[in-house]
Amino acid sequence: MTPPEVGTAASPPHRQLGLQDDEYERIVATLGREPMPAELAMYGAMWSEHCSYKSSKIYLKTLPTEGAAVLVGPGQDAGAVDVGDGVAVVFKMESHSHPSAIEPYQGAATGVGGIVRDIISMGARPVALLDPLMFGPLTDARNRWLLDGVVAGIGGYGNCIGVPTVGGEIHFAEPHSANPTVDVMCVGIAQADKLATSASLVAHEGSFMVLYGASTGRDGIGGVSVLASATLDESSQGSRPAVQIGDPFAEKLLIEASLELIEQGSLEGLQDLGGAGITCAVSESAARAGMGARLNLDAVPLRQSGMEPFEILTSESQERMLAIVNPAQLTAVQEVCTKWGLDAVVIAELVPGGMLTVTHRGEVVADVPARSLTDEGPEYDRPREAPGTHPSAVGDDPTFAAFDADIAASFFSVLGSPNVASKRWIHQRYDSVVQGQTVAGAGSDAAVVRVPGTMKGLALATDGKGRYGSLDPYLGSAHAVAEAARNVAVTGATPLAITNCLNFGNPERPEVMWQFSEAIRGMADACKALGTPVTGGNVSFYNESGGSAIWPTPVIGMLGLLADYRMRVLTGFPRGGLAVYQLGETFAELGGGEFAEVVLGVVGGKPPAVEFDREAALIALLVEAAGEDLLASAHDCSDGGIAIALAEAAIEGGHGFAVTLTGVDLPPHVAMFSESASRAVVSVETANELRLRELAAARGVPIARLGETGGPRAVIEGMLDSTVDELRAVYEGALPALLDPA
Amino acid sequence: MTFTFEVLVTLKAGLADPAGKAVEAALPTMGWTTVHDVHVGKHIKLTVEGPDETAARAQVEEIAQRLLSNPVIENYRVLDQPEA
Amino acid sequence: MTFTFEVLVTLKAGLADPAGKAVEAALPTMGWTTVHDVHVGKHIKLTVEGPDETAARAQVEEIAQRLLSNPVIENYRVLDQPEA
Amino acid sequence: MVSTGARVGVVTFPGSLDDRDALDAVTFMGGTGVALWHASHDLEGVDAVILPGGFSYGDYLRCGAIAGKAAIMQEIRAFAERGGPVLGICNGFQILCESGLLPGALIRNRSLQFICKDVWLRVESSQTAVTAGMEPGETIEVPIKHGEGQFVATAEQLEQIEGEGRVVFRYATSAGLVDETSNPNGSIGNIAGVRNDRGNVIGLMPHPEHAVDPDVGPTGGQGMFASLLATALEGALR
Ligand SMILES: Nc1ncnc2c1ncn2[C@@H]1O[C@H](COP(=O)(O)OP(=O)(O)O)[C@@H](O)[C@H]1O
Ligand SMILES: [Mg+2]
Repeated sequence: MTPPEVGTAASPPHRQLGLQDDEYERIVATLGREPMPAELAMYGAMWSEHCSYKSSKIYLKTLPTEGAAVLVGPGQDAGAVDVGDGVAVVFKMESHSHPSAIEPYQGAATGVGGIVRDIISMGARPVALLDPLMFGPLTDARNRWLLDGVVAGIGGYGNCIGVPTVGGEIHFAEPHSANPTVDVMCVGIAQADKLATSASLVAHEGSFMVLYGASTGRDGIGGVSVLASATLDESSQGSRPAVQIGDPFAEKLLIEASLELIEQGSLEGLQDLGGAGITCAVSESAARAGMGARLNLDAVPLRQSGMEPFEILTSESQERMLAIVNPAQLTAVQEVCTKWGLDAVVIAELVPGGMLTVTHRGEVVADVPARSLTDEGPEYDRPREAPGTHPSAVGDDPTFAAFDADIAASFFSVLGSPNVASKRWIHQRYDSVVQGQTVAGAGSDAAVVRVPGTMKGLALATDGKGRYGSLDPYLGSAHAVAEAARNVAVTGATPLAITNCLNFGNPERPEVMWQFSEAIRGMADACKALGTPVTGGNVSFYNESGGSAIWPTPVIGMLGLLADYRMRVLTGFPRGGLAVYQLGETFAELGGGEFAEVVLGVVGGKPPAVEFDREAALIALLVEAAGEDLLASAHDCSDGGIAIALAEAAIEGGHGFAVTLTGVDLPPHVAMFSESASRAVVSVETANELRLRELAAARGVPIARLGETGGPRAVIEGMLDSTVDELRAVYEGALPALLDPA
Repeated sequence: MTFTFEVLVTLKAGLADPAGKAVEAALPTMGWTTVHDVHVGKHIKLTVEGPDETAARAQVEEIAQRLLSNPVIENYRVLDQPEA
Repeated sequence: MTFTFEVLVTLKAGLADPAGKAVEAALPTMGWTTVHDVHVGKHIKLTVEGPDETAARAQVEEIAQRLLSNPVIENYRVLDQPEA
Repeated sequence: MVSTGARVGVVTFPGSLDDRDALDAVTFMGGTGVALWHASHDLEGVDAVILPGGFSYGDYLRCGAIAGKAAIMQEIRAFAERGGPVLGICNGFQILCESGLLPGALIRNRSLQFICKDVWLRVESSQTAVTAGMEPGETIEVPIKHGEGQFVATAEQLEQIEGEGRVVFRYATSAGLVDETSNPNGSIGNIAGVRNDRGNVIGLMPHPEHAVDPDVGPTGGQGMFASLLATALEGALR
C-alpha cells in the first residue's frame, strides 16, 4: 500500500484511503488544519463504513433494544443478557465475507478469532460458536474450493481454541458465488457482576493502556477502509491484499490470560483489537472514559522493522488485546501475561482533555480529538429506491403453477437439494463437544449448551432467509427472526434476545439501501412482536461484484433459555408408537420456496406471510408443552415444508412414520411443500394427546393429528411410501456426492 | 520423459507465521539460543511427464501458482536442482 | 556471524501421504493429467549464529533431527545451497 | 459413584483444550482431579497422570512435538518408569508418541479433514491401567475429534505392537467387527490406542473424558475412568 502522502491529482491521498471529499473537508474543519498523513489514515479507518456504520446508523437506531433481561445492548463489543443464577450470556455475530472471498481458509479463521475477542473483551468465557454461511452452487469448482477452505478455516481456528462449534446453517444461491457470505456467532458466559462493561469498569486519569498478545505487523492494513468498505472489484485493483494469518494458539492464550485478568480484578477496561487496530482500540477506550490519551508508537512490539506510523496505527494484526490498567496493578497484569507467554507493554496513558496525541520517534504524528474518530464521524441518509417492478411480482407465483410431475420424485429432489440435505459434511469437521456442555449440537433445530454450575441450558440458532429476502426484504428479515425463534422454541426454550449480521450489497446504490431499510423494518417488527430485543450485531455492505449484489440477507442469531436442560425436546422421533401432530396451519404458499426452486426451477412469487400473533402463540405453546414434558419430539417446518420436516424427524430419530396430510383443502404438492410459517411437527405419547390439544386450543393454535411414528417405513398417505433408510441415504448423500472427489 | 521437481511454498513477508513463531519459541527451551527468523512453509515434490525439461518446468510453475499456493498470501519457488 | 538454512522434512517412503494424494487427485480436475507421485512435506527456514558455516550447519542438523522431524515417520534434509 | 480417593493429575500445556473436561470426568467418576502445569517439575504426589486433548503450542509443526519437550515431561517419564499410570488422550497420545513413551506416530487423517463424531472401539487388551476392568472383545462408544489421528508405525514397531498384544483399542462396529468402514481416519490395523510393555502407559485418539456424563454424550468412557481410578488407588496404597 502506498503511504497516504503520495497522491495524484486524480486520486488525492484521502480518496485512496476511502474518504470522500466532503469527509475530508469535515476532518479539516475538526482539526482547523490539514491533517497529517497518520491522522488521515486514522480517519480513513475509523470513518470507514465498516467501523463507523455511517450508512446504517440511522436505521439501526430504530431496532428494539430494551428488555427486562438485557444487561448490555448494542454499542459495546457484544450484547449481554441476564439468564438468572447470577449468570450473564454474552453473544454477537460478525461477518468475514470479504477476506474469505480471496483467502477462504485464513479469511474464515480470522473471522472466528475476531468474534471470540469481542466476547472475551466483555469478560466472558467463549462457550459456543455458530457459523451461518451462504455460497454459490456447488456445481462450480471455485465455490467448492471456497466452501472447503472456509469450513477448514472455521474448524482450524475454532477447534484449536477449545470453543465448540455447535451449529450454524448454509444455503446456496448463485448471487453468492463471487461473494460468499461467511458470518460467525460467538456466545460467552460470565458472572453477571463481573461483566467488563463501560459501566462496570471505570478508567482513571493516568491509567495505562497495555497492549498484550501478538506483535504488530504490516498485515491487514486497510482491512476496514478498503477490503470491507468497497466492492471486490474496487478493492482488488492494485491495493495490497488485506488478509491476515490467524494464530489460534495465540488466541487460546489470550482467552486464558484475559479471563485470569478479569478474575484478578486488576483491569479498568478491556478492549479487543479488530478493525482499525490500535487506532480504534485506543480512541474508543479514551472516548469511553471521557478522556484523551498519549500514545507512544515506539512502545508497540513490531514484527517487522521500518514500519511507518500510519501502518502501526491501522494494522489489523490478529490476536491482540488492550487493557486499561491502574499503574499500581501493572506488575500483576504483566505477571499473568508472562505466565501465558504473552508480551504486555504500556503503549499509552489516559490524559485529561479529549485529545489523542500520538508520538513516533519523539515526534507528534497525530493530535486529534478522540471523540472525533469514534463518535463524530459522518452519518448518511443515503437515497433508497424500490426496484421498478417488485421482484415478488415477477413471474407467476409458483403456488398456482400447473404441476403434474411425480410427487415422490419431487420429494426426493427437495430432500437431496443442498439447501435441505444434511450438513454433516460441514459440521462433522467442527469440534462440537469440547468444554463438555453440549447437550445438543448440529442436527438439533437449536443447539443446547449447559450453563456450568446451574441446571440451565442455552438454546442457540442462526437463521437467514436470503431467497425470501431477494423477493421481499421485509418478509425475508421477519421470517429469519420468526424461524430462529421457532428453532429455539421447538427445543422447549424461551427465545430471549437476538444478535444479527446484515449482509448486503453496495449501500451507495439506492436499491440496496431500500432492501436494507425494508430488512430493518422487518426485523424491528418481528423482534417487537416476539419480545426478543436486539442486543448487537454487525453490518457487512459491499458484498457485490460487477454491479450485482448478494441476496439481501440479515442473519439472525437467537438466544433462548431452558430452565432445566434435561427438559429439552428432541428434534427426531425417539421411538415408535407416538402420535404425530402438526401445530399451526398450512396455506397455499410455495412462493420463494425450496420446492419452487428445485422442482419448478422458479425463484419467484410471494414468500409466505408472517403473522406475528400466530408465531408468538406457537412459540408459547411449544414452551408450555415442553415445560409440562408433553413432547417426545418437536421440529419446525421450514425449507421444503412439512414433508421435509417429517423426513428430518424420522432420519434424526431413526424411526419411521405413517401420516395423512388431512384437513387441508390444498393440492397434494402444495400440502407437502408449502412453507407457511408458524408450524411445527411434534410427536407425543398417547397419554399426553388430550393435554396437548387443550393447550393448543387455549392458545388458539390449530392442531391436527397426522398419524403415528414407528417402523422402518416413511409413509405420507397417497404421496410417499419409502423407508427411513432410503430417506437417509438421499439426505446424507447429497453434499458428499458434490464435495468429495470420487 | 518424466521429470521430478520440488516446489517450496512460503508465506509472504509481513504476514504472521504462527508455525514459525512456535518453533522459534521452543528452541531456547531446548538449549538452542541463537536461532531466529524461523519460517515454516510447504514442500511439494511431484513428477511430471513432458517432452523436455523446459516444458515440464513450465507446467510445474503453473501448478505451483494455480493450485499449490494462493498468491494472496504465499510465494512459491521451484527448486533449481530437482532431485534425481 | 549469521547463516540462513533451509530444511526440508518429508514423509518416509511407504507411509500414507494423504496431503500428497489430495493434490494428486485435484490435478486432473484442473487439466493436468500427467503429474504423479505427489508428496507434501514441510519447509523450514531459519537463521543461526555461529563461528562459521560448518558449526552453524551442525547445529541446524541437530535441530532438524531432534525437533523439526520425527524419525519414525520423516526424513529431513538441509538444503545444499542456503539462500543468501 | 463410589469415591475412590484416587488423585489424578491432568497436565495443562499451553494450548491444551480438554484439560478441564478431563478433570471434570475424574470428579464425575469419584476421583479427585489435580491440575498440573507444564512448566513445573512437581507432580504433586498424584496417583495417575492424564495428558489431555488439545493443540499444544498450536501443534503447527507436528502434533505433540513441542509439548514432548516440556519440563513436566521429565517427571512424567520418571513416574511412568516407576510404574505410575499415564493416560494420553488425543493430543496427549501424540505427545506420548513424540516423547518415545509409546511406539508409532499420528499423521493427518486419510480424509485430510478434522472429524468429530462418536465411534465404537473394541477392547483388545485388559492388561492396562485403563482396561483392567474390561474384557477383550467388549465394545464401547466414545467420541473422536481430531485432524491428525491416523496411527502409523515402522514395520518393526508394528510387528512388536501386534506381536506383543500392545494394541489396546481398535475402531470397530458396535458389534465388534473391525472393518474398513469403521476406520474413521485410516489408522493401520484400525488401531485407536496402544500401550507400553508394562501396560501403565496408554495412549488413544478417542476421548473417554467426553463419554462419562450421559447428558452430554455416550458413556463408553466410564469403564476406562473406573479402571484408571482403581489402578491408581492400588498404586497409591502399595
Ligand atoms: N454451516 C453449518 N455449521 C454448523 N452446523 C450447521 C451448518 N449448517 C447447518 N448446520 C446444522 O445442521 C442442522 C440443520 O440446519 P438447518 O437446516 O439450517 O436448520 P433449520 O432449518 O432448523 O434452521 C442444524 O442443527 C444446524 O445447526
Ligand atoms: Mg429448524
